[in-house]
Amino acid sequence: MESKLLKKDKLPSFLERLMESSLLVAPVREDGLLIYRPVSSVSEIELNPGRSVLPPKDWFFQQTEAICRYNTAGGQLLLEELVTEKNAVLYGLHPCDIRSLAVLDAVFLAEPADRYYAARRKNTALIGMSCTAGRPECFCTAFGISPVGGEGADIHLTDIGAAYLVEVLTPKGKELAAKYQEFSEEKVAGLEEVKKARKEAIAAQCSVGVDQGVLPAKMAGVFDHPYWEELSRRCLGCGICTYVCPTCHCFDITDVNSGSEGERLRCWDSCLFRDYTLHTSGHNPRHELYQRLRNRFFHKIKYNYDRYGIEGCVGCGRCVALCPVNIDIREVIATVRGLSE
Amino acid sequence: MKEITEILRREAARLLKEGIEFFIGYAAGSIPVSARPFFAARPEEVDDLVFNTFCVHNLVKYLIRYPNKRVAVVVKGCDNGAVSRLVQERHLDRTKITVVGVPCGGMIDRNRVLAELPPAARIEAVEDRQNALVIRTGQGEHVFEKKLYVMAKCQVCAKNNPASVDIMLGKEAPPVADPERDPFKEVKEIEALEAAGKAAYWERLIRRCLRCYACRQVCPACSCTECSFEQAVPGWQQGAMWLTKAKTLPDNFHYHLIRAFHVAGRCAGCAECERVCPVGIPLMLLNNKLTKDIKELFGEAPADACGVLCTYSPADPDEFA
Amino acid sequence: MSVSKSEVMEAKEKVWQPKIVAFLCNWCSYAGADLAGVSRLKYPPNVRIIRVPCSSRINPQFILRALQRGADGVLVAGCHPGDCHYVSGNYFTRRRLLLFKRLLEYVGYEPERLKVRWVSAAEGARFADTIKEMVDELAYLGPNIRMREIK
Amino acid sequence: MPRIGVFVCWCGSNIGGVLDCPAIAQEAASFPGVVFSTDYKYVCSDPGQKMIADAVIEHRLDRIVVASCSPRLHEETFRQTLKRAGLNPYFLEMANLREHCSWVHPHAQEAAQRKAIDLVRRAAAKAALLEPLFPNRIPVNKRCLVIGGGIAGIQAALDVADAGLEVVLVEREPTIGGNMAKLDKTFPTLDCSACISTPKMVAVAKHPKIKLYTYAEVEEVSGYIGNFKARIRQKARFVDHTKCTGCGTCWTRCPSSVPDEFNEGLGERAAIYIPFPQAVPNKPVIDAAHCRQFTKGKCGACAKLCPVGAIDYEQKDEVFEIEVGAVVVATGYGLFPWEKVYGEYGYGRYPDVITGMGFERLVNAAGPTGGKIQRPSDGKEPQTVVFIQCVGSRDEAKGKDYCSRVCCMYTAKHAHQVLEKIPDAKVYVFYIDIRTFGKGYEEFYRRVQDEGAVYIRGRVSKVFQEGSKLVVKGADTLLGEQVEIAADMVVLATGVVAAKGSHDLARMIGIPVDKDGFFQEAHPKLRPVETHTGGVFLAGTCQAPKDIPDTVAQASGAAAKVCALLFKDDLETNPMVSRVNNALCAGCLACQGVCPYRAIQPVTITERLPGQPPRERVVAQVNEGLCQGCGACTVACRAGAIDLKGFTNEQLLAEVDALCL
Repeated sequence: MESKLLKKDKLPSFLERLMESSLLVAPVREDGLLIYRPVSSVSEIELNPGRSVLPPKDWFFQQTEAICRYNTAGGQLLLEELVTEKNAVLYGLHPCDIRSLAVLDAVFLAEPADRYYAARRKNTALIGMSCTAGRPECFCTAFGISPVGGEGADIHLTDIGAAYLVEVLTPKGKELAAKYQEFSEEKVAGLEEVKKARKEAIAAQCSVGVDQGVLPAKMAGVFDHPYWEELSRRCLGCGICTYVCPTCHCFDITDVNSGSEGERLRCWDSCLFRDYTLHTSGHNPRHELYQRLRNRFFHKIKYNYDRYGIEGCVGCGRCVALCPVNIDIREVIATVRGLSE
Repeated sequence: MKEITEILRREAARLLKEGIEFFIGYAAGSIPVSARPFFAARPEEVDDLVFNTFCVHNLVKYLIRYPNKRVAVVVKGCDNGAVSRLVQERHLDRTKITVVGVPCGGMIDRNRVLAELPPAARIEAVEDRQNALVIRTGQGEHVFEKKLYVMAKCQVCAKNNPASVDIMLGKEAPPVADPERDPFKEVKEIEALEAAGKAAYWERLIRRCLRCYACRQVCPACSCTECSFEQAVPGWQQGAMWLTKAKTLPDNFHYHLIRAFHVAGRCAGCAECERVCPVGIPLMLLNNKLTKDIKELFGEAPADACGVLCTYSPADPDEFA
Repeated sequence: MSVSKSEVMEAKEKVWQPKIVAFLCNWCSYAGADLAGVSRLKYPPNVRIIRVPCSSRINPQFILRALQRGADGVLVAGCHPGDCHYVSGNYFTRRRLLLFKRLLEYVGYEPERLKVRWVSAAEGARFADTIKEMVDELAYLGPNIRMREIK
Repeated sequence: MPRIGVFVCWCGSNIGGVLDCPAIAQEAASFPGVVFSTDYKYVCSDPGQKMIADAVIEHRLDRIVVASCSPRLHEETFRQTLKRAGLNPYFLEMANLREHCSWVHPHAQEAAQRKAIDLVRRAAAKAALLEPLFPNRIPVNKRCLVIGGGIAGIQAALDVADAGLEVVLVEREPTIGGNMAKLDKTFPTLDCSACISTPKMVAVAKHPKIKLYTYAEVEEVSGYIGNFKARIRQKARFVDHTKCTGCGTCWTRCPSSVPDEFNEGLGERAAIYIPFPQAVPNKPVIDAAHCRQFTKGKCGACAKLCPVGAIDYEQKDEVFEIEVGAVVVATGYGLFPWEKVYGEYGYGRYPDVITGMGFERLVNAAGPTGGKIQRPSDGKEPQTVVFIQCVGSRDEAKGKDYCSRVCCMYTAKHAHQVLEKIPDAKVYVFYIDIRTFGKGYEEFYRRVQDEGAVYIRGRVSKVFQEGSKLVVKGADTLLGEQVEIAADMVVLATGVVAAKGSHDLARMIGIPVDKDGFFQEAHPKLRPVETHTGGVFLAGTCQAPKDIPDTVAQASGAAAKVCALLFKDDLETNPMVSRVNNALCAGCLACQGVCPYRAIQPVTITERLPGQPPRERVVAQVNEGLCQGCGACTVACRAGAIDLKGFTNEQLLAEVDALCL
């Protein structure tokens, strides 16, 4: 691994240069909301971002994505697939969000790979950013994530005061580093200690731990526990937790017609919605809200782990912060542990 | 506030002993400066009940889930209108519900308070004083004068003591609203814009909508068994596909305009839609616009069971002649 | 967004002409539009009529849908208040659309985009005049681009 | 997937002369679902209809689009065609290429062609979503309600009753007879109006199939064709008609006197009265507003004098409900209230300016002067009489631009009567145009001129009193000079207007009125006695001004329509009514609030969802007999649970989408 330094005042010009050859997707604050979106000028970017409202997954797995166009005029079917080939750089990903891409990769890149996701993933370079402080809802360490770790990013930045520590982690990162080496300097000693101290400070704030590999197994035993019904009483059945979740990846397919032509759209769906598993017959295996809410937590903690060997939660805390009725996955984890003991 | 909490617990325990199914109130939240809805089902659970200045939630919507059960619910003044509306629209049997009113001194706008704390400050304690909220962080004590940090709806609230409830807890609270403040000030500001300015304002906001439907789910006026925007399969349910799941500007607009129109004259002003929106769309600006126009066009909303759009007067203004 | 556009469509785009979708009640306004035809009154060919039994059948969502999918203007026409074939339908229409029109204007539609008119079965000329008036107004405003996905 | 056939009609050159019909048919072939399309000269002709039926078989079509004229004209024709071809008749959708395109856009053929294609695309998009609809059958109540007892109502009632059906005739005045009973003679035959109308009045009273309610009003009509309910208020007469013999003692001895409305205020009557000697029923009522017993609380003269004790001051209004299958509205006309707007004629300040109807009473033997023509001011016989026509007719400045149709002729008759009764009298008639379209009318007009009436073409600009004379100033537009006549009496030919209260009645029954307040017929040419509300028919001047023969003809026409309806045992209902999707209905009943027909009621259902225990809940239910298919409920329903068959949300959205491409 290659490490360098990037002086803070050089970051904007570095990003500017990146924009010359790639689309730059970066955190931007709109009306106080931090979101990731393509930018046209560095001045729009929040260089040292906190946690965004929406996770960066929207760049790879868009909330609404046209996947093909069709035309049936004259009795013939014309199809045009819509795969993005554009090069992009995604700047300012925190470690939890970087990890979330590994979770999504497990779903979308397993054969047969999803080509829309795969194309964007392949064409996008990731620039990570260590956290400088924890938030009250953060608990990434529960999943073994280091708040200063860059694993999964191509280049990872850590704020060390006047400069960023730059870790070049992948061949794609190396390419970038080489291309823009005029911005970097040689690293000074002692930075690993700064990182370690930062990690410990943030970890101390994270109140929840998950015994990796153990909790998923425990959950099997509490599927029928009345706890889920009790928990669901205050649940509104909205889609906030799933839409702000960096790893939720359910979608629905819709065709939007306009005469004999149209588009096929892939749209996010939420397992909390009542029509999520509704069958054509009218039967719904998860008719009750508690069944849907339970499914979400089982998916996050158990099903995803069972299937892919990685939890479906990265401890980013977005759902905890944004749930209008304060359904807190950390409490759910703690309760499940208590129930099964 | 402590006093109210004590009376609340006492009453809840009494009602639960009398055999009600649930006492729906509030408990402390797991994140700073918050509360959460809480369903007490047994007398021993009442000790978790609280009432404080963070109890923003309108709990009335939950009643729809229990149409045939005996349930008690805590309401603030702004939540209360939803009860009679749901009774009028036959979703609730008023005789089965016990409405427990609490005097409200205004609810704290959590986001505004948190935004003013120093970044990365760890909240150690929150103290709710009479007129102020005191938050202690690692970096010292922060005092927030409540009057300045109550939610926007509280600043124009004219009914902070719920009327015609079954049980009223505690003493009447003094008025919260700032009498100088025009409830339709923001609406009028938008009305004063040119068409292009209005469009730019709304397009920016509405484009952001995630269609998570939290505003609909929390709204007590959104009382349909199944929302028309969920009927995604044309033909099969004999329904029409009004909207796709696609998060597109036209569909987002369709959703918000029609939702606002569906609750026109039925919105009780609890502003829960606006509070729960994860992307900060000021939805009350739509609801208030309709409320304002209804007042101007048709006078005060009639007590008609199905609201202002289910009735008419031959003397209504006629701009279409 | 089409893969291959018909020539008609292309020709249409060259010279923009306002497109009006009109919802007319069967008993008065549709009959009024018929009368305009029977009387051979000329009016611009920019309007496309959808027949409904009563103006109270017109869901505001139809209007919004038309405005979002391609109409530059929408006309709603029904019997004069008090003359509804179904007794009171147009009174409800009036209430609904007074409110809905204001809502549309509030979010940025120009007032001319939605017109509501009472046109009786005897008012063929009024129907023709309404269309002329709308076409003039919409031509002045230009294409409707509000609340549409611009690709 | 439906198989749609599109048939584009040329309508000769009506459509084909402006639009390229083969090109439309060709374009239509590419629309989703269209498997066959063609064009034809006249699709509504027999060979045209046969072509559709053949194509249905040959191409296995199951939805038909006919692009031709207005569906208001030929929808029923083509539905029958479909039926004959073995398809559900509601699998039809029409595109209106004639009234809405070729006839109105001949100046813009290219754009009209594009529009026509759009209209067909719309129709095809709707056709693809059409569902089969099936009418129900409802029973027919074989009784008819006639509202209004003038000559129109009388004629309609007698014709229907003579056909063997029961009739209920309701008249708001104390007697039937209407305006015709007030007329002295009828033009142009000069036969006595009472002589020809009173036998019919008596026939009504005596007819075993007619139930007559006078001094009664219809307060509410609900229900629908074949099954109406009417609420009738019998106003208190304060005279028990079962006891009263009509001897007349009471009204001759009553101490009150009141201006007599029957005599247009030119005479007086008592507070207990019959309007005129041949009134039917020939029994009095008490006008409580002017009776001393009611206004002062004491008198009781009539009660003391009545030999049979029929006076009952305690009598109350009675309200009752009747059920009928058809309604004939024959509520007649009123006269233009000239006093309010004609300042030039003195706003009614001059007693010797009277109306034509006033003149009728003045010249009538049973009138206030016993048939002598005397001026109201001093009772002198007028030597110079000026008639002014078109007072409140054909006068846009006074808000009435239509012709009242009867004034030219009744003025000619009046002129004749003056000249006949007053030797050497001078008669002047100011007119705009003379309209004498009826049988024998023109001859009568000539005769009156020959008798000496002077016709002056022009409007009168002013009438004013000078001594005992009325000075009439006007223009003779034929000679182009000013005219001034010193008259003893001026008679205004006031126009015919809608009867008092007709607007309220229209709303109550649910029929439209035209711009002048007359009831709107269903079609000005082909359905002149029907209204847009099934089972409600029009007779006489409530529909438009007309003379007696036309009134009687229309009344008989309405009666024939009633018979045609009531001789059926049951009726097919319109299947385009609302339906409720119980799964979506939340039972809020917002729909009930907007339904004008009270067709929606709550009903408790047991809901069985897959895998769920059964649950009872309330949903809305539509009574298909009452529902008229307006669709107001579908918009009130936020969930979209209530939809209108034939105009469903899905179909309408498809139409919008098709037009917005």
